[in-house]
Amino acid sequence: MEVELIFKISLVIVMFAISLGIAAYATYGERKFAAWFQDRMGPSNAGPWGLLQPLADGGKMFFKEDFIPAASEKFLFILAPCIAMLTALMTSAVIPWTTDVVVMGQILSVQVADLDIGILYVLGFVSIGVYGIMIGGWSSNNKYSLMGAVRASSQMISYELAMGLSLLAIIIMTGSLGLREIVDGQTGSFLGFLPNWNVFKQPLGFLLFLICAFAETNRAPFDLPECETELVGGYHTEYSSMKLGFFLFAEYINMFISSAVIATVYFGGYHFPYLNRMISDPNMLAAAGFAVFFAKIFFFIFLYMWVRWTLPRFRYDQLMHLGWKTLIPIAVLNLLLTGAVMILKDYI
Amino acid sequence: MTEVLKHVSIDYYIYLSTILFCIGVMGVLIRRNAIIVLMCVELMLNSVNLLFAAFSAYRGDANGQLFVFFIMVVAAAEVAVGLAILVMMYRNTKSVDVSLLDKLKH
Amino acid sequence: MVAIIILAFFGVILLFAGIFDMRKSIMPIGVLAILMALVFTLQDIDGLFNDYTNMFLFDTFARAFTVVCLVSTLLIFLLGGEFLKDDIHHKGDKYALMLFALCGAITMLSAQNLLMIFLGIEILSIPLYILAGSQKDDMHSNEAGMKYFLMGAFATGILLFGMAMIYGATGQIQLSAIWTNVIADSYNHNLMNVGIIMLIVAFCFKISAAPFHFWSPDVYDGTPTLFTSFMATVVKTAAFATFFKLFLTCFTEIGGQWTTIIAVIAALSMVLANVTAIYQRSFKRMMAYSSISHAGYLLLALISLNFKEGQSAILLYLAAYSMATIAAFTVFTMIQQQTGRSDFEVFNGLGKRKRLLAVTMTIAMLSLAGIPLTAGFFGKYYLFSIAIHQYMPLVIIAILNSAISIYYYFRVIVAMWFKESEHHAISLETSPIYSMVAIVTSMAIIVIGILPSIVIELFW
Amino acid sequence: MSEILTYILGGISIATALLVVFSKNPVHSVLYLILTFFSIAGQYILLNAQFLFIVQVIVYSGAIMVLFLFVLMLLNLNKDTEPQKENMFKLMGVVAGGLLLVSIVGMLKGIGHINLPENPDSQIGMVKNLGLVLFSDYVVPFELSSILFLSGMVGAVLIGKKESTDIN
Amino acid sequence: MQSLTNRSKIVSNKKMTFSESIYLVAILKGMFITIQHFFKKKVTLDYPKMKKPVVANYRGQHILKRDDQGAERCTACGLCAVACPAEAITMVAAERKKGEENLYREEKYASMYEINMLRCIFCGLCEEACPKEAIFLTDMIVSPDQQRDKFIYGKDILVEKMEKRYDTSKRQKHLLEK
Amino acid sequence: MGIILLLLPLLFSLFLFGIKGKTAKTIALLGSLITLGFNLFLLSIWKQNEAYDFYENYTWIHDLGINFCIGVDGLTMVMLLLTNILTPIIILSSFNNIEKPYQNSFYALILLMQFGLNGVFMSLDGILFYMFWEITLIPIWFICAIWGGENRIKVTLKFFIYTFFGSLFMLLGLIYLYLHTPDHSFHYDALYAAQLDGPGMLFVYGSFFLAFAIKMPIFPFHTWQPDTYTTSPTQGTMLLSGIMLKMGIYGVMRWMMPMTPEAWAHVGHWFVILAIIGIVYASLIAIRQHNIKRLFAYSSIAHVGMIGAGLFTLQADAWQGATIQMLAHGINIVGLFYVADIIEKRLKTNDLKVMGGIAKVAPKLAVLFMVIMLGSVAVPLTNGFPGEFLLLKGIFSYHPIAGAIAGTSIILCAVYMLRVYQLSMFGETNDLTKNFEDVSTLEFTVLCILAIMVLVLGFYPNLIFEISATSVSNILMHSIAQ
Repeated sequence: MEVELIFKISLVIVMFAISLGIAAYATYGERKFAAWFQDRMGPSNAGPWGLLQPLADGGKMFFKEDFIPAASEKFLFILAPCIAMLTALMTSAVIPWTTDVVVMGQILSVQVADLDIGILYVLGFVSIGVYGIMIGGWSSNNKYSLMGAVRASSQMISYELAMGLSLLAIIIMTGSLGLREIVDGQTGSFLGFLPNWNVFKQPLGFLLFLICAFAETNRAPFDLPECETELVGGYHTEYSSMKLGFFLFAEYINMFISSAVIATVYFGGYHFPYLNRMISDPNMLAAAGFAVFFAKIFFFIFLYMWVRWTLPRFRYDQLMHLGWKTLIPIAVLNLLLTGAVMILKDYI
Repeated sequence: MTEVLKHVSIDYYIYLSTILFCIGVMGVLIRRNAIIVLMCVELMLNSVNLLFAAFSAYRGDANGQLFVFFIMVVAAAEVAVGLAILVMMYRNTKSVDVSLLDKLKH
Repeated sequence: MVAIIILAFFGVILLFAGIFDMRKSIMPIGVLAILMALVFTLQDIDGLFNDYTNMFLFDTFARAFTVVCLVSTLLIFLLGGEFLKDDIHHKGDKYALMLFALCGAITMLSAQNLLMIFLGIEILSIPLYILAGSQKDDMHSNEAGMKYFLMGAFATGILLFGMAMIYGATGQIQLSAIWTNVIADSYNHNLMNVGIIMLIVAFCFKISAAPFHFWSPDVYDGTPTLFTSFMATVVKTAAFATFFKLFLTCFTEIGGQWTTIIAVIAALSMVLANVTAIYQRSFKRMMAYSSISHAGYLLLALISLNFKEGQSAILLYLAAYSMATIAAFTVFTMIQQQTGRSDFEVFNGLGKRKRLLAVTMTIAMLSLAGIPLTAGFFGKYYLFSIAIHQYMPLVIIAILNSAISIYYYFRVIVAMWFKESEHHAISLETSPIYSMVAIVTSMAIIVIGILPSIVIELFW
Repeated sequence: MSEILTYILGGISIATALLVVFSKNPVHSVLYLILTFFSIAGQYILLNAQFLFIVQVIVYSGAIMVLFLFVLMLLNLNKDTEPQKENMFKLMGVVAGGLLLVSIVGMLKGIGHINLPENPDSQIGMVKNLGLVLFSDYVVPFELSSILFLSGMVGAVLIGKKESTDIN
Repeated sequence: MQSLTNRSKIVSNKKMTFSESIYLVAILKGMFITIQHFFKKKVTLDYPKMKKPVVANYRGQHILKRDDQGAERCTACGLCAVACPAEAITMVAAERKKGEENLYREEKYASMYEINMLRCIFCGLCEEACPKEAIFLTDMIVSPDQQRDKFIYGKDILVEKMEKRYDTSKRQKHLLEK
Repeated sequence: MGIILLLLPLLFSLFLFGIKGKTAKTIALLGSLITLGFNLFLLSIWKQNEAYDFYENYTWIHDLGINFCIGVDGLTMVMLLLTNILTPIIILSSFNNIEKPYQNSFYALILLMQFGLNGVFMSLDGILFYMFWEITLIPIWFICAIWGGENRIKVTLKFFIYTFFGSLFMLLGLIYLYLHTPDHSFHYDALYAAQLDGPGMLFVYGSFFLAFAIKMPIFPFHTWQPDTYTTSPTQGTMLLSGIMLKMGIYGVMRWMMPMTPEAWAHVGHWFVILAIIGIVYASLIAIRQHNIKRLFAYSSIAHVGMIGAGLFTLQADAWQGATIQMLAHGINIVGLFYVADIIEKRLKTNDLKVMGGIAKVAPKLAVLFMVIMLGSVAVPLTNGFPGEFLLLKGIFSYHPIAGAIAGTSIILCAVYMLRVYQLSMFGETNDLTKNFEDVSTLEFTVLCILAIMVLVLGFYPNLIFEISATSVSNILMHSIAQ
């Protein structure tokens, strides 16, 4: 019991640290990759290859003047970035990071909480995340911010539906909401030559989920709430200093978590073909799984950036059109197909 | 998790829900902003939900929790419709004041 | 259940018909849907759904009131063809919403537990909130929608609180199980009392009985007339029948505890509504108060604590009331559409200009007033005769009120026959559908008025 | 431990509920209501009703309240535009609500014996359990709620959509 | 309207096929393009640390030459100002006083000589116009600054420092070749 | 057979609703005459000794024990005769009157009324009785409210609500009785057999009384009557006073007294007192009246009060007298109102004070008026006499003081009637009356028929007694508590 508790607490701390670290380096990565996609060099001055850039940025954030507009709702103005950060960090609680490890003779699962409701928890906290943006936008008392907030909320609500529907297909297939079960259902091979990842069984669902994940994290091409060209930064127009930093951090953490969820749900999480046959030691296997998992996560973070620098931003009506008239019907169709296949499988 | 059931009496939940329900009713009565009135109705529904959930947990009977589930389902639909009506009203009157709803009396 | 499936299915079809701009065919499709539902309601094929009887039982009770609702809706649909002919965008939607509301009504009527009752009420109410406010550019309609919605939501809250208390008291949501608990006296009395009172309040909101009636005149007045007639008939029928069923299935044994409350509510509804109705200047408001007073009369059936006789009584009463209300609204809709007014003066001289309409309206008013040889008489007769055992003074109050009600019902008749028309210039055109509905309803009123047993013997 | 938590959550929910009613600024009301909902969600967890907890979070906090906030922001309502009832009416409302409370509590006073089982099944609030019941016994209401949603959707569109003719 | 060039394309509003309308192919194409750029050689330089090599006849910041004795060559004839298409050059002429022979080569010199670097287009016409071979364009880059008036270079910047003479022979050679 | 008597006027009525033009009144007259003929035919084949002849009983609404049950006994036969004789006369009297549009509806309504009245008198089932009772109300209301004088809408609505209110109580009483019947039936016999406890009995008795007292009307319930009689068109007033009020009396005899005989002992006396107060009160007011129609209206209250008083005494003589007086009063009051109508139409006023000397210019009218008036005053050898005499005798044997007070009504009646006659017929002609035209052929015919009936029944009242005596005493037997 003791060991487990300590392990869980340290896991929480480690995961927080990793989340923050990844978020920090994602900002660096974003700039670097942006440069590379645009045939540029990217940050290179701070440290070797500019690797210390996030630290410099952080320092700058800290030391900039902290400005609170006079007509704002002060308390909420401060609360908003905190909510954004908090919800972003809390989402990672149900993600299984790797296989069980053995510490002092005890088998421990590397997952903060294996809740019964599993993936619904993710959905729930993602949907709460919007409050940070909304409150921030509203309390700034700035029309651009308000518009950003309004856009954010409508966008989040709209895309949550399709997201939930596409996840439902997975839930039907797996028969469980627990992320651990979903991951562990993806071992083995599919059709003989492919790894048994959900993405191959649910390509359409994956695509839908991916699009929705972009929208939920307010990433391009769905970054309407904060689009600089139209709204001068949207909900965080009035923010400066570390409060702005929190908003930006939250976005990157969200990106990290959603990549983790995508990897977990569709790409077999910490599984990789033949990995568990090659490594027998559980702790080594866990380490390898961890690495595999993070490799997948990094790929998706990279994908986020890749897409950002490829696709232009949607117009607001296009966004809604896509969400309601395209994604949701397709998601329903996907769900129906999945259900039909599941039923047919029982008969065959 | 179940230690609550052993240490806390069901009466506590009954009274808590009743108080919340009455606060909701009070809100419906004293507020003029239609949105707040609607929110207070939601508060009422939530107190009912809590009551159902508590009874359900104490009895170990799933019916109550499913009832709550359906209440939530209905509440969602109701809010959507209600807010649509509200926005429509706002378009015409530029206000959400319930006490302006007296045109028909004349 | 089959009826619900058919109605829901056709509702969706109507939505598509609306999208693809098949405005001409919307009304026929709706009518077809209801006719099919009627056929399947009268045929007993619900054995298919026997697995779900703990939720849902389409017994004769449900079937009987479903038929009343369906027939009312059918007539309203026929009127709608004319009423909504200028509605380019949403005709299909409105028809579909009425069908969905009808599904809710049937759900309520055939519900076997509290959850289904709740769900039915909501499925019935939500489309109606919208229909009430469906005339978007009209302030009155907006107001009606808003008021109806707020009141409905509030009442839902109270209803649920009551249900929660009942659940707490008995641990059951199944009507039959609650009944068993009540019989065995194995329930918590305090919770039960709160629950019953809350349920009474909530249902009185829904059937608009005094003192929870204050919303209904405004709502009736502001709602587009077609939907007012839907509210006044289908909603009333379903809500009241459910109220009756819930209370007389579960709480008959402890009737002594709540019939007094119901009696007070009934007396209040009758007195307040009838007296207020006299002072109304708008026909629709008058009809609203009339509907409140009829709710008062109907409550007599609950007091009787007699399920078997009570169900026949309210069936007959509601059928009579629905027919008369639809007949009245048919005539009124036609006049209102062409004159744009809703006061009593529009009826002036109608007897000379449009005999058929005037006669229909007269029959409707006579029926609502409860004059013999119209359906309303036997409705009242049944109610009085089952309640007379229990609450004689209440029946006397009811009788006094029937006499008062003559005054305002006859205002319409007086205006039509005895007053000279102010505007001869406006020539009223009667569309054949309106005439048809008028004839059908007045025939129905008279036939039921002469042979009430055909309604009852259809089911029992 | 958890009983204290229960009481704390109860206190929070009552306090925030009162703040919902008495806040002058509608946005604050919404935010307080969100807090109330969260505290109720917390109670669900303590009652081991995990499914309800997450549905509460997703539906109420995540969808319904966002919708409220969204509408408030869309209509740009704040303290200045907030209609206030006269104090007299407010007082009457408070008194009425108080009376309701007193009368209900009075009726409940000394809630007698409630037939509760000794060891209730603590697993009933789990998703799996509820799901099984939902899709066996409750499949009819489940299907019927689709009609509810459909009509709600159609209605919201019907009401909320601006007609093309409205422009003039 | 007839287009002046025939490069303009006719906008086509043709209905998209289904596969086009879901944009998936287009998106993938786009992503392929971007990823190609990702791995391309970067076109930018780490500028202050690394500089791009310039061509031999690169025309950068001007310089006013002195002769080997250190006297300014410019006689303020004004031909450069006349030749300048951007009218970037202004000057004020002055008489050489006694004892200034070591400073100015001829009797007349420019007491003020300014080039507005924001106007200058670095065409090199001043260089060609100069009869005294006093003004040259070098391969120096005009350094950036934050205020506009800092870009009006006076003699203090333009005139060659004797301790740090600038070799213009490469350009001269080139000029001579021409 | 009885059904045919019901259907004849109904069919004619429905037919008349459909047609347009001037033929309507002829058809209406024809219809009523055919009905009368059929009624006389029934009379000829009617078997006196059987309780109910032409008895027909069909189940109507089985669940509720409601039957379609009709039959004719002596009392009913008298009432039918009254109805069916007066209807053609009333129709005939209207030939020159109705000029407003839709004549056909007017006649259709009268025939509908006749249908209802026949039904009331023939029905032997509680609910059937109640239904016909209400059916009569609708046409008369329409007649009065469409063709009436000023203020007609308000007055007639008052009338309607008043009587409807009363009849609802009757319904309540019927339902109450029904619930106590052994075999749950509304049949007349079953209702007779109902066993009631004390309060229930009084309730039934009281509720019936309310309905019938309003209809008749008896003293405190009479307030609707004078206004209605004055405002209604003459034919409406004739129908109301000539036939409709007899419904109340008939109801008391057939439905009220025999149902709960024991209740009489408790409250019957109060009803007698009420009726007698009514007699004196109405007579005194009548003396003070200048409006001729209003005066006749009050006289009607007085006469009906007398009948009521007689009935509530439960004396055999009084009941027999009441039967014949019903017929006589019907004939007389129709005649009186017709005369009032003739005068009003010519003088355009109802005010007695401005009249005078009409006898000089219109002798025929004067004579006929005299005959009818004497009938009303109950001079011997007119139809009023046997009835009044028997009634008074009955009341007197019930209680001498009551008899004495009731007896004053004869004197008072003579006073106001002669006053009317004097003020209108005698004296000098004035500007208003000097051009008074004597009666036209039509009017003469109508008045003649009435006058002849006054005299015939006065000379030979046994014509009626023979028909009614047995059944009236049968009913009375039921009405007296064992």
